[in-house]
Amino acid sequence: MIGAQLPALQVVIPLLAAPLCLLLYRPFATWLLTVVTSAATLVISTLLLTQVLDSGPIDYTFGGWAAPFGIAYRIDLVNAYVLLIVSAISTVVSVFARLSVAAEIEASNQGIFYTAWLLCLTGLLGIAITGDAFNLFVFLEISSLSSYVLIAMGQDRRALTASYQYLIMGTIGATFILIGVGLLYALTGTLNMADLAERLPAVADTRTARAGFAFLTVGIALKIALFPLHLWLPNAYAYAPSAVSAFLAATATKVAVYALLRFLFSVFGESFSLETMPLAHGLAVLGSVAVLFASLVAIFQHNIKRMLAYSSVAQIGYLTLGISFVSELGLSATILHLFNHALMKGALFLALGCIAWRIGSARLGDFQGLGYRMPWTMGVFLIGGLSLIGIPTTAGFISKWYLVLAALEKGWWPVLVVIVIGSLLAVVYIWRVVEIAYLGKRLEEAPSGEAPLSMLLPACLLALANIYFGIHTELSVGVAHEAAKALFGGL
Amino acid sequence: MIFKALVSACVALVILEIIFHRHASFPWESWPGFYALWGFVSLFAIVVVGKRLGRGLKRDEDYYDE
Amino acid sequence: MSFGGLYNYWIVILLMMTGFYVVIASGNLVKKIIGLNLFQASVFILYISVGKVAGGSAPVLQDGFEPYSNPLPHVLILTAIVVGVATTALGLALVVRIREAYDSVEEDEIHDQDESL
Amino acid sequence: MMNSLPPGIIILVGALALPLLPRALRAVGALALPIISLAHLILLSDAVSLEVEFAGLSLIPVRVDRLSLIFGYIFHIAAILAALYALHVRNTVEHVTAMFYVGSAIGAVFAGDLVTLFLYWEITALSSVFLIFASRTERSYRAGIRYLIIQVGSGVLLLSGILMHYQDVGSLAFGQLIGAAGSLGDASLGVWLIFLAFGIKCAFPFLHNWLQDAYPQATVTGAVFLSAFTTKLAIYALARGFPGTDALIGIGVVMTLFPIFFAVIENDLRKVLCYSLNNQLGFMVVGIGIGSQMALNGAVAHAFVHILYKGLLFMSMGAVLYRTGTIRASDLGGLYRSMPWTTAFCIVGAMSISAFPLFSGFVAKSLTMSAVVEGYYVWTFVGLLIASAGVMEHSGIKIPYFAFFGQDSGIRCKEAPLHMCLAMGATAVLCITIGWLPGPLYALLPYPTAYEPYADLGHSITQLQLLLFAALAFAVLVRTGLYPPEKASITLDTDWLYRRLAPRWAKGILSSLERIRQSGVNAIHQTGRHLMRWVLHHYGAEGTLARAWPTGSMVLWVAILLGTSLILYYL
Repeated sequence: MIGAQLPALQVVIPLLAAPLCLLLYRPFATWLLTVVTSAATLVISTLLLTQVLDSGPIDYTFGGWAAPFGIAYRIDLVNAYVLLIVSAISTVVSVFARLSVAAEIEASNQGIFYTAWLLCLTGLLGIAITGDAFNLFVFLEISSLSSYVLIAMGQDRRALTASYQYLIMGTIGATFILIGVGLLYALTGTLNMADLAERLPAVADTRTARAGFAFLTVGIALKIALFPLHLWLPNAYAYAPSAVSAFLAATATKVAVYALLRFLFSVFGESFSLETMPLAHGLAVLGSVAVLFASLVAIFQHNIKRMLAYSSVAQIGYLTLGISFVSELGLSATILHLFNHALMKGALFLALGCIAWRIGSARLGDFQGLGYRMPWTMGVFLIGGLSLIGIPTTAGFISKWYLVLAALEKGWWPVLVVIVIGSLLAVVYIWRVVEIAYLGKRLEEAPSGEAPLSMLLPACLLALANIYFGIHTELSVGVAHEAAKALFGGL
Repeated sequence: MIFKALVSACVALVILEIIFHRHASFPWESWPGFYALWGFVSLFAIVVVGKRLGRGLKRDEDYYDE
Repeated sequence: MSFGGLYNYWIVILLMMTGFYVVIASGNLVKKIIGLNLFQASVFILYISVGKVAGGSAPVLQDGFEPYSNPLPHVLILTAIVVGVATTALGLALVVRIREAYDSVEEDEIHDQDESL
Repeated sequence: MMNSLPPGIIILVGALALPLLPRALRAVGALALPIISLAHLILLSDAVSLEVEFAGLSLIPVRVDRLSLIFGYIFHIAAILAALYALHVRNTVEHVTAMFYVGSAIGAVFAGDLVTLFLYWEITALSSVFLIFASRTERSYRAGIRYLIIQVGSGVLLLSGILMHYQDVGSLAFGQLIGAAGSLGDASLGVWLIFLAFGIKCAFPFLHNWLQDAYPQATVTGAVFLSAFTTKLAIYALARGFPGTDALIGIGVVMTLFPIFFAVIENDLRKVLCYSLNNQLGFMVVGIGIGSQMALNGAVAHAFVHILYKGLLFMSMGAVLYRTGTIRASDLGGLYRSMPWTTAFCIVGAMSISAFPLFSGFVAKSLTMSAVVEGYYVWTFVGLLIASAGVMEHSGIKIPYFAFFGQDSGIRCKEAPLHMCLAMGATAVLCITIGWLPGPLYALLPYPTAYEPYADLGHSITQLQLLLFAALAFAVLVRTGLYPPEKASITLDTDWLYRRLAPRWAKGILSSLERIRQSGVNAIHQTGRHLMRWVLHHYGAEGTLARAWPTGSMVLWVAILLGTSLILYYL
């Protein structure tokens, strides 16, 4: 009975928990509620994924209104996968968040913080689960508005400007999506994605369809921070509270990439969006530039959070490169990287959170000898870094490997070179940290000692996951392959 | 003393070679004293050439540290 | 349909570009939000225009009232307006906080203050 | 169960567990690991191979055949000896990384596919650099970074080559990569890249300098480990992938020749050993290039014995460095009084490397030389003969002479510690035993051989002639004062290109680029200002767009991208 309602519960539980959170208000209670809610969504998403794996896509309609008229949720492998990523990361990071947030945010604001967290979770899960284009916009705005709040709670005053910039950019992006959806609606008279997919081919060759496509792609590109629309991202990640950086870096752009995949492959169909429209080459060029440019910029950052943020921009480049190959292999590389990148960035940002908790800084100069002062935390950072570089036996290697295979299959040598150079640049920027932390001078008077277990364990968990999924690839690769197949097959 | 021992060992070897012939694969190998001469001349040449080379390539120890 | 017959869409485009221009060109954080509002308003009008059927009535199911305007876009845009209001409120709240922190709402001044750090 | 464990994995996993031991026992643990692993290797049946499906590729992480086995044995022996030698070291990082290095090198020779090979290849590079860093000096740190860059670069080349090769032939198996004709000209780009990657690790001429740059900066014990594995792994890889490649003969001859000149003038005795290492690799490369069964046997046997005596030489020089704190020939001399045992062991190593009859070098080198003769490679033969005299010069005479004899430096120190003496003694015994009884070694070689190094007495005599007359020439040169005196100095090599020339050029290029950029920016600003003044003339404000407001410029990008995509989509 309840099993049939899982898709609705996935979104409704965090949505209802958010106002409850505001009512509870006390830091510990709200934190506990957030953890419990996240864990509940994790359980639901796991159940959904197994259900999809067992018996194929799930259709769920609200209020008994059949698909094209009411709001429908449709869960296939791709969304189930993304739902799992989002809920898992939220669970792990929210466990971590209690002490980190306690150290960074005033007690009176913590209730609001967790409320915003839950709303953001709602929005992200909603984007992933919905089968309705307009509904997607609404969830997008829910997640965006709450993430502006979350970012603005950072300690540095630059968090405010970062949040403001993100607000302007995010709103423009969302409005573009709104325009795109509106144009499609004007053309087809439906908002349901499956329905859109059916009706679009007949009218695809109109200017309205093309304009809608342009607005949608640019709007979503803004949300995924595709180069050169990434300018909001570094500051937002750098000045947000540690837990928020970890949460958003691991989930927000991933969900946006999911939305892109959904529109490109499911709604418009790959032959229109990537072959009729010259998007594949555009994505390849922008993705390559993103990889090179952002990795290069990352090397020169003094603030490690900012460095990781630029590295995220580079990683988004890899994701779009995977799409640009227009092949099943490339697409599975992208989907796989969604998962793996969430793991590595989660681990890295959590490690930074631990460090910030102990030494109150994310500046490279303060990392002197940190390898000895906080060995476990730096160990986590190192594993995350290795994964980011793509060292074999880490998760990062697996996705890079598939990306490389996809590039080879396509015979795009320059892209291959870009991927290799990107990895080398990653070696450089990770090395800078390792060098300072392990080979730098040991400051005797500097604070040392590990972060508390409640922060360290989630970080270690993600680090281990990086290694686990670097060796056991059945789950990540298997599902990614199937998901890519499903996307190529249309909805 | 050592030098004298070395010289006498060398002389002994040349004599021994006359008794125990080497199975020669290349014609020059059967020339008497070929290997002795070769060893002497090669090492001489190597040192001389090396010395010349050193004049061009030797630098102060902290050359790269400047 | 003639060029002029589509005047509502021209207005949409004009409003959109105005809003966009304000966001780009104005350094005042409040003005930027106003620009953003204009930009969003243009989209609201776009949706409403799409739903309107020339000569159509309100969507009441009764004999003699054919054709009727499509109500769905109007309903949708209500949601979007709510979102827009929320965005504006949040944006302005941020500007208030920024002014408290920097004592300015001019972007270049704020930028300079951060640079000089 | 035991059989399914890949060789090397015991050491790799064990290395991770080393820090769990009490500090005093970690060195012993590091010694125990290769011993246990060797026992496991001996128990492995002869031709095991393990195939797995990983990420859609069929991989062969373990392939045991005669070629890999002999390298497996010698790597284990070298690891045991080096670990014995390193028993005094209390730096855990050094033990762990050394064992990682050993384990991955062993894993690499048993890798049956290119991906596994690449994995281990990179781990050897990454772990070995810590043996250099462990010296904890500014110089060692910098040399380590250069070493790391080159080693990782070789890995990147290898990976690119593997991928292209996989694209070409659809198989990742690591077998013979070069065509039957042995011509590199016919090889694909992928094979070329793999060849180049191997070549860097094997210190081909002009790709060699990382060796002389980095090894002398390693710790006393680190250099012993380094001398054994990286380059011999490359020899193994070449023997596996490129037997009979014609180009290797020429490359090998050049490799045997050029280092001997550098070795003459080099002052750092461990660096002399590095040049000597380079020269010895040349002999092996020639053997691989000839590619006949006898030549390959020669190359492999040479690698086997070379690991022992080069290890012995590095150990003795390490002991000198450990006791005296210097390894400059100009500061040393007369140490035989203080370190008689080390002196004796060093001489055994020197006689082995110079290929004195009844020492291990002779029984291996004779195989290669016979193969050269068999194939009637006249010029190769001549080159190798010169090189043989060269080996005598730098390793046979120079190393022991300047360290232990020569002019008395006045240094009086203690004999090397007991465990070092034991390690050196055991190695020396092995060198002599193999020289006397080459049978067991020959039985291990990849191809059956009936070669008898001592069958032709004349051969031994002429070899002695060559060596002793060379010694005579040395004595004459020293007596007449013609021999160049050792001075505190360094010698420029190809590293000058990237340590001096490239930075200088880079600086020049960067500054001119900066100048161009500046003028470009100025020009753009100029025109931009003019344009804006013109466009926005009516507004009376100057250059609204030219002012780089963060949010504004972001939104501008959005507009640009939207416009571009609209235009593109409409086209």
